[in-house]
Parts: sequence; structure tokens; C-alpha cells
Amino acid sequence: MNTGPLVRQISRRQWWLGASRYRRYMVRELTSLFIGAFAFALIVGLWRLSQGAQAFSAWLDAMHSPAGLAFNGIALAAALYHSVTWFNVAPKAISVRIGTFKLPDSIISGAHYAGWLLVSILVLYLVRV
Amino acid sequence: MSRETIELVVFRYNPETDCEPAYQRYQIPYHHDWLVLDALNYVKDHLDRSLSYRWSCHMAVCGSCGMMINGEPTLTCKAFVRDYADSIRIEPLANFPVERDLIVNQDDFMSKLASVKPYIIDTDDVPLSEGEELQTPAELAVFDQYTGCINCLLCYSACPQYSLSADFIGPAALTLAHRYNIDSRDDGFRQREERVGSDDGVWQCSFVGACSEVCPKGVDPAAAIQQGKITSAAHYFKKHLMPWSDS
Amino acid sequence: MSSHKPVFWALFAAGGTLSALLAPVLIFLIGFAVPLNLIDPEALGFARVSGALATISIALTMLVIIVLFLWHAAHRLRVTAHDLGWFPDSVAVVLFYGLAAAGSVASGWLLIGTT
Amino acid sequence: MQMVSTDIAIVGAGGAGLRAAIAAAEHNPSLRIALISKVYPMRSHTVAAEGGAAGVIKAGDSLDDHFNDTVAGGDWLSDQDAVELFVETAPKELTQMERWGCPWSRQEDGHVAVRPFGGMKMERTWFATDKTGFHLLHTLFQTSLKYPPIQRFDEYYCIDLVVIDGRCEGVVALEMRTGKLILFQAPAVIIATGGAGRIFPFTTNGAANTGDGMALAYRRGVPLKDMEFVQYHPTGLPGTGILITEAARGEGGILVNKDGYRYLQDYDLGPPDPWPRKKAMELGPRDRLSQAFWQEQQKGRTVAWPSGDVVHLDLRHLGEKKIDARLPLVRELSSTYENVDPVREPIPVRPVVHYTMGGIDTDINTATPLSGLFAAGECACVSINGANRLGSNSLTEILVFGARAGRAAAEYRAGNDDRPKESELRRQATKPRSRIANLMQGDGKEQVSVLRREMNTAMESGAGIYRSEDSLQSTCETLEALCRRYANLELQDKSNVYNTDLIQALELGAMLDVARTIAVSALGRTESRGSHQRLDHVERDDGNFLTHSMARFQEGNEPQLKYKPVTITKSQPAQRVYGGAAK
Repeated sequence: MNTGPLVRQISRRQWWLGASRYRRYMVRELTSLFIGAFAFALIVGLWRLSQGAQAFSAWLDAMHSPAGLAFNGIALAAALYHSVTWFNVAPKAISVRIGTFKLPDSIISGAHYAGWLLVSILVLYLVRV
Repeated sequence: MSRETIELVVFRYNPETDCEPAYQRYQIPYHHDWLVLDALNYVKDHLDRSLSYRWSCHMAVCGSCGMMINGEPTLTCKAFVRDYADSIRIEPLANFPVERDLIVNQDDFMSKLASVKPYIIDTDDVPLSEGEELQTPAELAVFDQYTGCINCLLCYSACPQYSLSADFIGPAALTLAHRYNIDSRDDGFRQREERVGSDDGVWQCSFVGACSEVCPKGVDPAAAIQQGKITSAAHYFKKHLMPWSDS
Repeated sequence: MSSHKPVFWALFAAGGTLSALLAPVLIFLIGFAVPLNLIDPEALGFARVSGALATISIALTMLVIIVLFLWHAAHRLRVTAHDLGWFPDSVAVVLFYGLAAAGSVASGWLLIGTT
Repeated sequence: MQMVSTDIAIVGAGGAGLRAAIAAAEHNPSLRIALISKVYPMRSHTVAAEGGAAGVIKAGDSLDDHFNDTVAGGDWLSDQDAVELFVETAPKELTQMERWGCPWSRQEDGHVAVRPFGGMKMERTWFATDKTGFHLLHTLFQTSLKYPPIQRFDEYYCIDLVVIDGRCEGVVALEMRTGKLILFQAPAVIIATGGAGRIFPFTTNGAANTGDGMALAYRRGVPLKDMEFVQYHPTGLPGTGILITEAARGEGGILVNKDGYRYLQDYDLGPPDPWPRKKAMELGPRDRLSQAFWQEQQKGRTVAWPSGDVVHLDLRHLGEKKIDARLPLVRELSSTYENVDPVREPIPVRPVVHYTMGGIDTDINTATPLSGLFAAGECACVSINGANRLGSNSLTEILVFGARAGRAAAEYRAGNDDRPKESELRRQATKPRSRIANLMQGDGKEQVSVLRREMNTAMESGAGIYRSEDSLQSTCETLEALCRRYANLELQDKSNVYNTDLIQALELGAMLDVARTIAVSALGRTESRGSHQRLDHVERDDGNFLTHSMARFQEGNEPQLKYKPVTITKSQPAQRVYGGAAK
């Protein structure tokens, strides 16, 4: 008898539950669901805008209804998680070298975080004015 | 020296006698400075000579002794017994077929590595008598980190995409392809791009990043593949948008 | 064989960066700033918004934001469909990229209307 | 028995085997080359070499200097024609490695950098940080993938050579994955299986270094030459024996005893000049440094460490930046395995068995006395290393003589077209089959690990840094008894798939045979020379022993010992001088 090499099957649906790094990965990937949904909410907003002031204000009200706020809450958390994970791995894609000196990962990530802060302040400033 | 005991729970599978794998428990004494590999050698020498596993250098450079320790891909010659509590579960590397006990089949990696042409492709053909090709420390630093891969396959074992897509070339081989692509002495990018820029190459990577987390040598395959994607995409756009250019 | 993924990956990466920079502040602004009384409701009122979007540069910015957010999400969801075996890749491509394309066209059309 | 027909079979796929395979494939691309190894190529122990590879390239250096350093380093036991050829070919081979992509460390101007090494008059050691062996091995392995003639047989354990009418015609190997015996028909065979450090208990060598190839040739009548010369590397980590490269001293590390005193000045290696002075103090040859440790230990001036006596290798004055740039592996290894960060603390070190200078007798073309059989690398003795190898000559040796073996085998193959009958080949293969069967069915009471441990102990106690007639005699007797007990082995594992119990038994058999040649040759050499130090014969005796010992296999008996003169071309034996006297 020789049954040959043993191939261990993994569960296509559940493999990611096995380790925390895979769970974190899956959460990261699923943040995109909310980014996409938010984009669609904006499209709806544009559509309602095209229908006039009343329609647009109804859209805003819907966004601020309990269901809307719940969605916004989850979407905001997802978006924050996305931002953090995105900036943390940015140094892997961007390698900056000056001769043999390699810019430390923390500088590259840090620059992204600083940019994030600036952009956010800028948007808030522009809208409030 | 303190001498304590610990339990090893070891994955066993013999294709000639077993239909299913099973776990075997060994209670062993250990010294403070023992590695998990030393614990396995103790079992082999004193308790059970039928246990099969690979090892050689005992200094984390030959890459033979990668296994799952408590579910984490690890070099057993770089993990200390003292860092585990009570019990250590030792299994063969995930994502590879098990030949026997802790020994996995590595054929797939070997053929994928060969397929990305991991060697200098130099079109200049300067005769050897001209001496060495110059390469500044800065040019060396560009790829140096990626030469550190010991082919231990921990990254394949950690990579979900490798387990989900059988044809994925995988972290170590793609990293070595990148290592040669960015070597100032090499002209082989386009030859490798056939494979590296295919759906089985860098584009199958979803940037889980687990490869870099488990790499025992700090090679950072995830970075190599991300940078490979950027190079590959640049090549793609240049080819399609500027077909008259020579790249 | 050379892959065509670079096109979608480029959209994904651009969208990922843009959404990482902008999504939190936009969601906060539109979703919470008014109910929390942090902002004058008129700042997001019909008059101001439609006035702003009449400016071509602002409308274009809005378009880029929406389109890249959509393609970022579409590509990631295609990968997740593969990761979890939801359905074959070809279905994921049609479904997610189709939605992103439809959303892109719709937002483009709507924004032309505002300018 | 399955038969694989090839032109050249190479046993061992480390640095020498890979280099040979590539050389043969380049020499004649129509050859079929079987590269057979019991481990995957990149697991071979070349991977663990650290410091560098010697080859003359810099202005001010000369081939004569490299020659003289090597011959004096070997205490005039080297064959000088081989050394001349070696130093001439070295730069070309190292440059070839550069072309194949080896990440050599560089000078600012882009030229390859070199560092000083023990016993070398000039800086001539090329290096890739302190992972030179690793980079050479992976460069060779990856480059070998380019050559279609090279067909690899990974994880095949060679059991025997096929010898017909006084000619080597192939090998028989065990496919470890299936347990099947495979007959490789090959008119030319190259052995490149590396060293045998595992015969000793405390060694830098990996588990694979069990002298298999030496035993293969030896049992088929090829003498093992100069086996008494076993090198102790002066700086290994005390618990594990992990190598701390000589490059640590080449970069400026110092050795101090428990009083913080640079004790090497007491052993004709001083004075302790301000850094740097070549061929002095910490840059003396390995044999002298290891012997100095032993003397310090006798005087009670070593440091007590949980895993034995040590001295301190102090790198702190080099600074973090230099250590990270030049010695990153040293830092990683001492931090991981000894919990000592060399940036902040001195590294505890002690001598550890590192290298077998002796090996399969070959001529300058790597041919052994057995027609059709070639050998290169640590398993062979050509001999350039004599009684003591200089650090960084061995990585160069595997390239120079590996390539030479590949070409020699290819040429030999071209001149030998008549093949033995298949029936005759198959008849030859029955012996290894019954050897395996005997081992598998053995019902004695002896265990591999027990015999191995006893062999290790006997070798360390009787044939270590210092030896005497009594100690060697007793080791010889123990080994003889162990050989008898070996016949009573019982394997617990009876299966075919990756039966590592069986492989270990075969390895033990090889080690016992090789160990006996070491002990018997050491007993026969009643002088002290290089790494062979006799407490009862402390002087070098050129009158009687300017000769290579040749240990020949005798079935069921001690090896028979003969001697053969050393080839001397331009350097007459003189006193080895290091330190301040070496002007």
C-alpha cells in the first residue's frame, strides 16, 4: 500500500478564519465594500441634486436618518481602517534610496499620515468657508 | 542548567501505512538553550527513530527545517523551546503535499523558480579577461536585500494566494526574479516579464503581506512583488500606449 | 501570457490612495458634521452644492473621486470573490467592473448636468 | 532496478558539484549530466561558509604571495604544483562568479572589495558581507538552472560506485522519496560531497556533512589522503558550534582571555600591534589559534561559560555601523543563538571542528587513481591545503577544482565510448541492494544514535586539537568495536518513503570508515605539523614525514597506511613564522 503524498484541502470559504493576520486581511479587503457603497451614495446625491432642492434635502435627511447614520458610522470605521492599512504598507511599494541610504519605512509612512492630515484639514476648511 | 519538560504534538503520516494523518505526543526533557529542532532530534535519537523530517545547518541559513509550529510557519532551528508554553504542535509546512511526517514535496517551487529565469541575463557578453563588471555600493544596495532568500518556503506556507491558486508563482520565486531584474548587471527583464507579468505572476498577489511577516531572513517578498507590480504595469502601459517605444 | 490586470490594478491603486486620503473626511463631513452641529447646514445646502458643482474644476474633482472610489472597490471585491470562492472570476469581472463602469457613466452624466 | 543513462554523474550538488556541472555543460552542451545529491542543492553546506574567497586581484598583491602564504599555512604539506595552479586560476573563477551575479561587496568605485584573512600577507579575500558561501551557492544553483544538460536528482543518497574492470562506470543511489534503488550508468563520475565534520561531536558542519563521498571512493579502493589533518576553527559559538567567521577578526576583532588579555601574543603571534598587521595575532592561521586556546585552557585562563570554556571575541570597537555593513550574519547569529549582541558585548567563542584537509586522493586534474572517477572540493585532497587550510581558500578551491573536475570528466567521457554490458552493470548493483536489505532486516540491538554518540566522543577525546599515541590507540580500538557493533544495527523504521532512520544508518557507516582513517593516519604520523599536534612528538619531522599519508581500505580490518612524497616546486620547507618575526 502506498497512498502517496497527502494533499491537505483547505476550506475556500473559511480559510481566513484560521489566523489573525488573515482575518485582518479580509477586513481590510471588505472595507472596499463601504468605499464603493459611499461612492454610490454620492451618485444618488448627485441624482437627487439634479431633481431640485427638495429632493437633495431629502437625500441629506436620509443620510442623517438613524439607518443612514448607522451606515455612515460603519463606513467611517471602514474608511479609517483602510487609510491606516494603506499608509502602513506604502513603504513596501515605495522604496526611496539616496546612494546606499534607504529612507526608513517610518518616514515614508509618516509622510503619508501627514499628507492625510493636511488633506483632511484642507477639505474641512474649504467646505466650511 | 535547568532541565524542564515539554510536550511535543507531532504530525505523523506515512503513506505506506496510513490513510489519514495523526498526531503523536512526546514528553521530552529540554535545556534552556534548546531549539525546537533540538527537541525533534531528541525524539529521533531517544524516543522514536521512525520520525522523519529535514534539517542540516542548524543556523538558519540552509532553509531545510521549515515547519508549522503552533500553526505558524517557522524555522525549527531558529525557534527556542523555552518560548513555548507546555506544548508545541509541530506540523509540516502548510500548502505543500506531505510526503511523510514533517517532510513536504517541494517540486512545485523548484519548477516555478526555474521558470522565472533566476540568473543574470547579460546581452553584452564582455569576455571574462576584461575583469569584473563594475557595480557601485549604491547599485548593489538596490537589490541586495532580495538576495537574502534561503528558499525555506515559509512564505509559500503563509501565502493564501498560493493555497488558493495552484499556478501562482509565489513569493520567493517572484522576489528572486525581481532581484535579478533590478541588478545593474542584468538585461533579462523582458524575458522574465513573460512569466512575472502574467496572471500567475505578480498579478495573482493580493498583498496579504504574510510572506514578509514570516520570512526568517527579513527579505520582504511583499515589497519585491509590489515593486514588481509597478515595474510590470509601467512596462504594460508603455507597450500599449507607446508601441513605437523600445520597451 | 501578459496580463491585462495592470489597467484595473492601476485604477485600484489610484482609488486606494485617493480614498485613504479622502474617504474618512468626506464620510465625516457628509454623514456627521451636520447632525453633530459642527457645521452650518447651509454649507451642504442645495444652493451651495449646486453652485460649487457648476464650476468645471470642482465637478471634475467630484467625478475623479467617485470613479476611482468605485474602481478601487470593484477590484478589491473581485479579489475577495476569488479569495472566498463566491463565483468564477469571469462573473466577478462582469459584476463588479460592470457596476463600477455603470456608476462611472452615471456620475459623469449627472455631473455634466450640473455644469 | 531502474537505470538512468547519463554521460557524467556528479555526486553532491554543493559549490563544487554545481560548478562541475556547469563546467561540463559549457564544455559540451550535448552531454547528459546527472547531478545527484542527498539534499536539495541550496541546502548543501557551502551555504554556511561566511568570510570569503581568496584570489589575487589588487595592485601590490601577487600570485607568489598567495602561493607562499598557502604553502606555509599548510606547513609545507601542500602539493606545490596544485597550489600554483590554484592561485593562478582563482581570480578568473571569482570573476566568473561576479559575472553570474554573485553580490560581491564593492568599493566605492565599483570594483570588488577584498578583506584581510588569517595567514594571508595581503588583503585578497573577496566577500559578500559575511554570507559569501550562501551567495556563491545560490548564485551557482540559480545559474545552473540555465543549462538544459544538467538534470538534477534531488534527495538521492548514493550508496555505491559501479566499478567494472578497474573503471568507474556509474553509481547506485537510493531515491529517498520512494526507497527505490536507481542505477546511474555514467562513464565519468565526480564526487563532490563535502566534508565529514559530523564525525566529531562539536562542529560547525551541518547534519549533511557525513563524509559519504569519501567513503564511496575509499571502499572501492581509492586511498584517502592526509586524513589526520582536521581543522579546528578557533571561533565557534560554545553551545551550538555555529561558526563565527574569521572575517570578524579580518575586520578588526580581537581575542582576549578572562583577564581581557590578548593572549595570542604569548604564542609567537605578537606583538599586539595596533591594528592592522597581517599574519599576526588574531590574523594568524587557524591551527595556531585553536592550539593557543587549548594552551590557555590548560593554564586556566579561559572564561567559564554555561556550555563550556570560552574566550572572548571582542568586536565592540568596530562600532555598530561597520558590524552591520560587514558582519551582519555574525550579529544575527550571536544575538539569536547566544543572546549576545556584539555591538555591546564580546562574543563567547571556542575552537570547533570545521574542515577536513584530507580526502579522496586526486591528481592536479581531479582524477583519482580509479579510472573514470574524479573528486573535487572538501571531500577531495588535491592537495592545496596541506596540514592546515588558510581561511577563504576553500570557497575558491571548490570553484577552481570543481570547474576543473567538470571539464576533466567531460574530456574523459569523450575518449571513452565503449560501454559495459547492461547485464554486467546490473550484476554490479546487486551488492548495494543486499546491503540495504541487510540493514532493513537487521534484528540486532544496536541503535544508530548510540553508536554515533560513542564515535563522536571517541574522536573528540582521542583525536582532537592535541593527540598522543595513547589517546589515538584508544580511539582506534573504540572505532573498531563500533564497526563490529554496526553489523548488529536494528532499524526501527521499516518503510520506504523518506526512511531517515536508514539514511542515518548509511551515513553512520560512512562516518565510521572515514573516522578510522583519521585515527589510524594520526597514529601513524609521529610528528606535529599544522593541525596535527602530537603531545608525544612535538616537532615537525621533515626527514620522515614530508609525505602524504594514504589510507587504503581493507575489508573488515584497519586501513592500511602508506606514504607518498609531497610535490615541491619552488618553496623549500622552512619554519612557519607569524607575528612580528614575519617580516
